[in-house]
Amino acid sequence: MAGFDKVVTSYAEAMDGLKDGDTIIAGGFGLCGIPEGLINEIKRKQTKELTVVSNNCGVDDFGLGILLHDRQIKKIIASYVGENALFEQQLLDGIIDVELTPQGTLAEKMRAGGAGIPAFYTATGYGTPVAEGKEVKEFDGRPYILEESITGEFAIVKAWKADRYGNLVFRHTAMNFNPMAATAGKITVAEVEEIVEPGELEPSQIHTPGIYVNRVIKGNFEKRIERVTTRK
Amino acid sequence: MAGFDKVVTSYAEAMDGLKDGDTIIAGGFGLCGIPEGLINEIKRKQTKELTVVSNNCGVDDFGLGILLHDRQIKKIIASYVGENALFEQQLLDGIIDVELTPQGTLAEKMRAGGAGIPAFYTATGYGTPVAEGKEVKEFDGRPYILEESITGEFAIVKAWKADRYGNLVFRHTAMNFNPMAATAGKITVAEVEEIVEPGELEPSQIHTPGIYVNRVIKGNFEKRIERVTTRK
Amino acid sequence: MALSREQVAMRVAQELQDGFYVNLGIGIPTLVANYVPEGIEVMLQSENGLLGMGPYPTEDQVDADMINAGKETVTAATGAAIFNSADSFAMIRGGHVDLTVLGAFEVDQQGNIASWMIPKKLIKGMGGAMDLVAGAQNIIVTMTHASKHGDSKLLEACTLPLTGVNCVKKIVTDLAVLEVKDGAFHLLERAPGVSVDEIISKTAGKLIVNGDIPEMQFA
Amino acid sequence: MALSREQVAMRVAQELQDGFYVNLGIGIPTLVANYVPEGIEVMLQSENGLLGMGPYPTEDQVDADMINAGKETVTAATGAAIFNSADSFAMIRGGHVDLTVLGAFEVDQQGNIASWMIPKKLIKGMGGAMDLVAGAQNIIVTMTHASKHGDSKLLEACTLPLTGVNCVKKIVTDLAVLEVKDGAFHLLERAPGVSVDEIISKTAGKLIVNGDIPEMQFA
Repeated sequence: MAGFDKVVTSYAEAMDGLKDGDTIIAGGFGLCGIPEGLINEIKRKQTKELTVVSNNCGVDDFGLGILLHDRQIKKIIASYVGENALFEQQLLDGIIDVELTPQGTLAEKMRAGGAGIPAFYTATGYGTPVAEGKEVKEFDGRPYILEESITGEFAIVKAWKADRYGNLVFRHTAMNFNPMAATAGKITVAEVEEIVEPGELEPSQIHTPGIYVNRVIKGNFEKRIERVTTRK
Repeated sequence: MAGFDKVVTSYAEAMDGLKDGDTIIAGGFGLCGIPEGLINEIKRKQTKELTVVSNNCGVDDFGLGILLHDRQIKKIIASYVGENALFEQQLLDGIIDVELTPQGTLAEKMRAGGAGIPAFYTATGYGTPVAEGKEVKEFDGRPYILEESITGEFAIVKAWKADRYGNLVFRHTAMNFNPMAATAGKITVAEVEEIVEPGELEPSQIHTPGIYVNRVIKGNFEKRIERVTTRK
Repeated sequence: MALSREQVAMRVAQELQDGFYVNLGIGIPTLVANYVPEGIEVMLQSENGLLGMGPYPTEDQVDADMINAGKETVTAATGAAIFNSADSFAMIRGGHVDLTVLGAFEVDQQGNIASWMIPKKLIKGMGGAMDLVAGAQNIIVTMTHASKHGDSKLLEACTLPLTGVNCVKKIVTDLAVLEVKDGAFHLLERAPGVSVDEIISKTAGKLIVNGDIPEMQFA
Repeated sequence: MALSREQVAMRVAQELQDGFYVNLGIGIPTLVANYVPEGIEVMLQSENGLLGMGPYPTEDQVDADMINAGKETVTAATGAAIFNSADSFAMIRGGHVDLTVLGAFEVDQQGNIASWMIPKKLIKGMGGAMDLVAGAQNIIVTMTHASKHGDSKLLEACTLPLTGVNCVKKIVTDLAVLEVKDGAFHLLERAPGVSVDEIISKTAGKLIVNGDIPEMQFA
């Protein structure tokens, strides 16, 4: 009887079933709150032709950027990809396709995907290149564009604590896109800093209920910082 | 300098500015998690022609139901109004207008109202009376209906704890519609069990950030229970 | 003989699978929780915002802030999560709940369901029922096969205002278990001692009876 | 003389009001936080999911899980709230942020703004800028009045791909403060020692100069 125990002990198991051509929704903002070990496992597996949905694409040697070296990514849906020279090169060379999406629209598309809302209207991007080809409708005299939701075969997220049932709690601003990403995968895998027993997390303080999470793995994190900025 | 101190000390101040014809978005599910004192104040003020948006309309002598006696409510948008004989009578007499809305659609309409999303598609209600007059669109071969968001002049919510900045934490299932209602009011008033100092609430465990809350008042709650059901 | 309410709940409980997230409606569906088969774990979702609903509280445990979608006092099971109603219906609408069990006034052979309104008689509202039938992966309806007056509730087309369309997959009545597919009711099992003829006579919609129909088994 | 970056920030800071929730973009807008007038409290929103952004951390306080929208390490102010990015942009899109200050490549007399893309040169992405300009109650753009080559950045119509339309209300450049309304730039103030003629010569779009234009005041 497996019941609701979502814990797996190997990265191979965590990413089992991922195949060429899949769409992966990834949590994280820049290098903050990213599922480092799951990304490494995707590189190890050499899965190709991936569509990646993530706010950013890491840097050249860390985060999702490491999937660029072997041309594993076919397309990325992101809001900002400016930290990655290799990415820019592959874009210019036509190896990779990018769908630039406003950050708030991207977050909402993931949430909508998980929430069974196929599309929503937003003023964001109206009158800009983002609106091209999209339906426009006025509400109260203001024009809005129709944005469709996003789901994927896999979602990979990074959390602080998980219990065995897959309930997740995020730490500080490492929360970012992770809760929405977690809802939008057919299979959602959470890489976490600590696994606790059911009952240890206060029910009303859980950020992601376990119903969204299929697998939980305890990871080791480098937690690289992009811009260490300090005061005296 | 008022800064961000949202605390008010009288109910009159808490509901100041409410006027005939306003729309009020109210948190609560049944009698659970309702802003009892704010509702009493609306009765005291005798504000009329109100549109009330709430999952339920209380019972005859408690919760929003007390606004029926003096015919203060012109219209209610709710998912379930079956606990209230006076309500049914006023409905049959044509004194009150009701827009029955599926519970999940209602919650999402409030959230959308607060989130600047004027409308969204949902499969809920397709093919039923709820869909009458609404736009239908297919996504992936399935038909969905377009539902518009809801906002109001006032939102009234009940929280467990608030700090002076208006950050709110809800207790157990008394959370229900309160967080969404809080986002959808031009003026949002929170009636709470306890007021704490800023910094006492853990930032990532705040359910409603203070940006949504204009006024906070400490209330005294009867917390009536509709159906006490126990085991031995 | 027609099943009791408890027996209907017992039969529905046989449909539960280990690891299922389940939403149980008011009435007979609520009783299903009492008959979860041994060796199986399910987690109950209550649409007001609770995943992992526990048993009713003892008198000492009663808490006004801890209720279920039926507005009854409940407890949270170990490992429960509590969230707001928008998040709760995101879960439901997004298809994350594996099974919904709910009652109905009528079901028809297209899988349409009417469960919330009887014009001029009962206008209480749909609550979360429309969201649940639009969102759940799998829907089982429990009801009596026919009304007290003997009128079938399994129709060619529902006569009452609908709750949802093309959504009911399975029906467990006091007389039978039926599957709904391809525009017809398919008889799967009959209640102990109930004849196929009785079921045929009480089913107004198109009914497919294929081969021998076994009796329901209760452990 | 043209203002320094710090002086532009100081002038923008004069627009802050007590109790304002403010989102500050990268670059000069970030500096505005250093010049909040005395007796006024504002709360800074960082769109990755932080309301109540504090100062940069000391070396001991640096935490990889605590960053701002510019991916810099930061701290949370007392009374801060942290939330996910969907909730953060709900706040922005829903118009709950009182003021957004951001940089731009170009602004035009219709209040359109181009700030995220230079075709074939710079294609990094718009990040949260499109959401911010669509959602904030009030938008102030900071930029140099003209490029290094002397080309005006205040145009009749933007030439670069837009970030948003009809949204910019006020502009603070190194030379002037201008309001955007009724299809024109309205000159409100000039930098100390900068002549109205210089501003006219460096403004390509329609510029309204009404009466005497005062110099900016710095305390």
